[in-house]
Amino acid sequence: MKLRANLIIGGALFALAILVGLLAPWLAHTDPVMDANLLNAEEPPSWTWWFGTDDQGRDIYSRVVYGARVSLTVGIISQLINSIIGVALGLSAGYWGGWWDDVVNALTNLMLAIPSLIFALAIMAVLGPGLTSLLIALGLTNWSFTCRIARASALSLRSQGYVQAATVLGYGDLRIMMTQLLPNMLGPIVVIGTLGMGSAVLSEAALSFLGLGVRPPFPSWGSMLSEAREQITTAPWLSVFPGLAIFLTVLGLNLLGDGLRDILDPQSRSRRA
Amino acid sequence: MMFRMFAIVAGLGLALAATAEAQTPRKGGTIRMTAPYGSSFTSLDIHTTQRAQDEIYAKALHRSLYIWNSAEGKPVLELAKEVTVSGGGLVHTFKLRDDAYFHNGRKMTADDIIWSYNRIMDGTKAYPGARFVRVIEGAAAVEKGQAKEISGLKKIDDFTLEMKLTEKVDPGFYFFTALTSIYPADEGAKESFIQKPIGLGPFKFVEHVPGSRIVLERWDRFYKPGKPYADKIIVSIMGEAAARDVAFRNKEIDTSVLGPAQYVAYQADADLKGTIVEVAEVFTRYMGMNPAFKPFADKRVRQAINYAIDTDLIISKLVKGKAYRATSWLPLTAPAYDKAMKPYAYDPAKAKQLLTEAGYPSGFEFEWTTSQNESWGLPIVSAVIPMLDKVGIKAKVKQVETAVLAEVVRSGDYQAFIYSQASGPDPQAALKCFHSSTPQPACNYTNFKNADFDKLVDEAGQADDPAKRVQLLQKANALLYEEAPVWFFNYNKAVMAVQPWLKGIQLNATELTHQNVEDLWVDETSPAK
Amino acid sequence: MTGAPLIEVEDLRIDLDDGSRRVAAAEGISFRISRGETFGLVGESGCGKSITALALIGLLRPPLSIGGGVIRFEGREIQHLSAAKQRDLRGNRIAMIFQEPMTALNPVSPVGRQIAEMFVLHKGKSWREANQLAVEALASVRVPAPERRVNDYPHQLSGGMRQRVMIAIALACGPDLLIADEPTTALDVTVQAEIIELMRNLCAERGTAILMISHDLGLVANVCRRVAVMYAGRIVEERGSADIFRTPSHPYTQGLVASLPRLGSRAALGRTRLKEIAGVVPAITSFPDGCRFNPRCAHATDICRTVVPETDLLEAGGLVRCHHHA
Amino acid sequence: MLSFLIRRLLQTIPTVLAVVLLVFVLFSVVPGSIVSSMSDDSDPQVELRLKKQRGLDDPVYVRFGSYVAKLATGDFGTSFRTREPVTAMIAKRAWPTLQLIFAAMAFAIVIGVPLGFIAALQPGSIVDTLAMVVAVSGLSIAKFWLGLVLMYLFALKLGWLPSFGYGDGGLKYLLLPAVTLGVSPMALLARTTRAAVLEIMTADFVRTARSKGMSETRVVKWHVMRNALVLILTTMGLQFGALMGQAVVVEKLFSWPGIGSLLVDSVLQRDIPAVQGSILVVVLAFLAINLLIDVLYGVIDPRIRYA
Repeated sequence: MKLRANLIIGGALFALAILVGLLAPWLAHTDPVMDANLLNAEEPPSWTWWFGTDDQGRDIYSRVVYGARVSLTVGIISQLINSIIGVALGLSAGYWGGWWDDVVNALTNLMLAIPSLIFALAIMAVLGPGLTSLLIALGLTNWSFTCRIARASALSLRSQGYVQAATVLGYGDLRIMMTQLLPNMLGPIVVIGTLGMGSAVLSEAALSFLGLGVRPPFPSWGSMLSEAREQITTAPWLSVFPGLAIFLTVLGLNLLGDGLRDILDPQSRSRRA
Repeated sequence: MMFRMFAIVAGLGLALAATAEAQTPRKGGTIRMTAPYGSSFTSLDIHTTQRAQDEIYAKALHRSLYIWNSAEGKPVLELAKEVTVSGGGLVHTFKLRDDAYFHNGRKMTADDIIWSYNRIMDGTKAYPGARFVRVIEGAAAVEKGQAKEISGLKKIDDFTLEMKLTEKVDPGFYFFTALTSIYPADEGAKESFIQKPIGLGPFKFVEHVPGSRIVLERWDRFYKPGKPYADKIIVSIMGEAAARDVAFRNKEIDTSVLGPAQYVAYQADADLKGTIVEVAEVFTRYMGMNPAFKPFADKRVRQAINYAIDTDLIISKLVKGKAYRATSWLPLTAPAYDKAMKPYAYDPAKAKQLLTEAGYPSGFEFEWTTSQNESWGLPIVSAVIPMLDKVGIKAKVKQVETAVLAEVVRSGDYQAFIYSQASGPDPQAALKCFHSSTPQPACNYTNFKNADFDKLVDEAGQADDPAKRVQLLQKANALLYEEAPVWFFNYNKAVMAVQPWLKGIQLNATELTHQNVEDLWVDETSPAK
Repeated sequence: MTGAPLIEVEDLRIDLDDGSRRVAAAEGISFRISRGETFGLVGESGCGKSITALALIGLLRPPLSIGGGVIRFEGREIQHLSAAKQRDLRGNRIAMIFQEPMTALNPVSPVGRQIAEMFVLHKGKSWREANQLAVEALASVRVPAPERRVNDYPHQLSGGMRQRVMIAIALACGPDLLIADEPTTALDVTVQAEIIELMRNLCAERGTAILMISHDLGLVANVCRRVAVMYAGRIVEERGSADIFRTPSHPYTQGLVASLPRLGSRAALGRTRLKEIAGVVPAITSFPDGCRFNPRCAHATDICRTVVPETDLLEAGGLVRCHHHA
Repeated sequence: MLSFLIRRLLQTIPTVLAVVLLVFVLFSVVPGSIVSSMSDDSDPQVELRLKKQRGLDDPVYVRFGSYVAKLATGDFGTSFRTREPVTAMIAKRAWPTLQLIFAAMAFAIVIGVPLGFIAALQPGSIVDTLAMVVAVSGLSIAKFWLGLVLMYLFALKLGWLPSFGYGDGGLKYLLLPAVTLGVSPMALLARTTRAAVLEIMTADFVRTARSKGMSETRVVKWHVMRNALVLILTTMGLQFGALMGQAVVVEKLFSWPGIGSLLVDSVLQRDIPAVQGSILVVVLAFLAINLLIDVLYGVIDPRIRYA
């Protein structure tokens, strides 16, 4: 019963974040970038400025609303890249086996050996800050789990009757992988993907803190939080709202991931790290 | 030379200095300073690093031939008692101190200075101090490997040194930073030196926890009688401003450099207001424009940009008043600063008109390279963008790291950039950066070329009369204003918070964190043992 | 059957709570076992025999719980005893052997220690003494080189050895009742007989009663003096084991007996196939009304589909729950 | 056992080599001249000489070869920035980072494992729900933000702990950074422990233990814990990697003199030898810890044999 609460609360939080991102132009009061008016700098929250204003006089509410776009783009796209890489490598490795499997295994071990945040940091250092770099950095560094799961299920599914039947029927490898194997491993992969999105949003914040985040002027929650950290004692609203946005979204994704796991992948509850 | 009071002192700073004067310095105690520029010291070999961060500890550990005197606003002799100039202003003969002891107990002689300068000119090592020592005749030959020793340095006796320069400059401006610190000739060559450096400064090295702190203790044989006062100095590395803020409020550190946001917060806080110390530093913040980018080749466009930006508003609101409005290149503290000059007014209509005259009635788009720096980087750019937008100019941000920005600026690989550049303490050297003979990578970052300007600067360099020189430099500075190779943004106002028990803080316009620590002392209210 | 029975179960009902409703997974369970007696409980998997055993030893876990009835041990009701009192009985007076000796033993603990725990728990021994006793206990279940074997982990032992360890654990404190739930199902046929023999001998020596639970009527009848047959949560017949073979009374029992290969009767049966009972065991949530065997029963009539049959006393001794029993 | 260790060590060699290659290639394409990070000086002759001296003009494969050859002798090269041997720089940073990571892990274990146990023993109860809310929240919070709040609370408002730095290496300096760093592994451990215990509680041998007349506490102590440890250990092993990544953020925030802050500094200042060295050391440490955990598996679970 509790499991369903996970799913509902998590799904609601995530859906809310998505909705806010999609409807940003209608929800926001002002343009998050161009409407800087230094005359209104650092107003505390009020009826006019729901979340207050920042040191450039920009409406924090509007920036948080628009920030959903950037932060969710980072979370969703980078995790999508991870999932695609992980599934493509894991599925093909498990299905074909042989030297390709060895190569994928070596790659996976390599990825597991380098802490992903450090890897992302290195990539960001090379590419320079910015949204594209961030998507690449976070999208290339967190696929090993997906890959392992995909490989394991491909291995076990390969020997199943219906897959062999498909082989006998003369289906191509690609078709078998896409139609027979992929649908059967989607559950755990969606779960990992959901949780991965949450950690990508957090990684974005961490990289922003290290000075390697999204390129302004477009706001991301991570960069807003990072910029506001100096004023935590004097203008706390600067950091409270983006901080809350990150917290609630990632919380939602984590709860959603847990809930999905209970539904889609009940037997692996304890196996995940 | 004509001097002007260097430090533009806030009333509070003066008051603090005044009380310090009135009390008798207490002996003993621990001074806890912070190194705010990054999360480590670069090196214990101060010759290898030019970061302001490293000079903070070097001020305690090392000494150079000259030292910056904040009260007088110029470098003064430190390791020499007197200097005589001859040979048409090129030959300087120093009478050295005979009471300066290295921390291993050995007395300093002229050999140590010669050895140190020769070391700095080792071309295989590319020590950053080479650009200062290069002013001595024969130094460049050593750097290129054509000579073993600098021919322009001559030891007359143990305590007399003759130095022949290549041009007529004041050597004080060249030999006062820690980059030209004097090492003990014998010890400095050893491998162990970098682990346990030895210097001539008022404090000797105790330990360095990389990334954390340097601890130094009083050197009893320091040459200034009765000094230093404190028993110990701890320089903690604290790059994170938020953490520094908490630590300062928590009384864990004695000094903290304040950014704009904290500057405002501290001013608003009755308990902290009294801790603020501020000074105009010799740094000019500006947006450099690349003349190779077509719109910026036109003077009117560059002027239009200066008109289009409400610089005062940015300084008061965004920089929180933690800066002085720039009129032209030379900072307020420069002897050649012309008080009569007025900065560009905020006049979007005029900007629009100039743009139309220049052939850009509907504006244009350019790429603006910036770092994340809060005082002269991204936040400023973000505030300027909407202002430029109002006159039709679209700026696209390209954010890079500070190190990359430095590279970009030197290579000229930009359309526009925002930067902070030293514009002192030597006004002559500062303006020389815009001389057409100065290559872009050296410091002529906007690749400025103007024959009239060259002439003014050259004449100033030849002038023997200080007043005449100032006048010429003022003219050159005014010409820069008119040509507007950059958007003149501001001169930095360095702000430091200093705990009430730490006395003797000097208002150093070259870098506020660089304190002659032998003059600092803590009273008994300090919580540190 | 002299004196008070060792354990007496009366009208026991075991509920299954599936979140929205409670259903009886077993009901109307009554039987008695005397001291030293061997009693068998037989039925297909899912008929409720294992949960009956768990109820006796007090190990029902949610969603299962005792829904009614009485369990008396030495005349004392034990179904409502406090957890601590139940623990005193468990292991000490009532012991249990489980089906799968591989998973029933802790894989990361030496077998000696798992035996020794019994002495520490119930006899107040120190670990040192308990380990000594564990060696003896292993020896008593005929494990060779017990001094060495005590340090072995379960995965280092064969299936038969592991079940010997289970027996050693169960009998460690000399319990009055040993519940053996399918003790040999997971073992090779050759080992099965050895284990059963060992168990029976040891219990006989100690005067320990056995409640033997199995789906294998032949095995149970061979070991036990009396046998109860369960079907879909109810006991349908309870007889002396010789009687049940000779004159099975309930149609289900008849089916079970008929499906057994009988020693000495091969000649008579020739090579005809063993009979099987048609149909499947119903699920707990969809037990049919009336006699639960009625959908599979060849003799079923209308009354069987509506009225739950009472338990009748048979003239030849024994009980049966059937409207049409012979 | 020894042969297992040797075999495992040999197995890590390809991974290490791949990391070396990756890090090397990654930073061969880094923008900005290498020499410029050493000096503001623009004398082209000096620059040329420096490049030559450091072999930066050689073809990439030659540089890679000599880099690997030097690595084999434990020489990570010389820092562009400090001109110190990178090996020495890292050596000085290793102990604080180890302290921080192990303290964070200790915090995670001391809080997370019991929390997971308590939750699992009363599944569905308020305690369970609360514990899991704490755990999910711990996973959802931005670390530097949490660190700031802790710093603000415990150093400034309550004055219990120093807010920054390594000080004299005393425990009180370690607490705040370690807790900040330890929160996510704590949350993960709580969840893993709960799931592991829940699963083990349904195992047959637990029923056997109960049938022996053991109290629930004893069942957990004697039979569940050790089995759960295997699963907990797996989580821990994987968490060390994430911890080292997060340490970068925490060290920077708390001015902690570890490898993480060295790495960030070096990245920001384009000190490529130091970046390469730090990443390699982190990877080596991670591999070593996982090797250690593999050995521990054998200690805890006798079924795992090092054949």
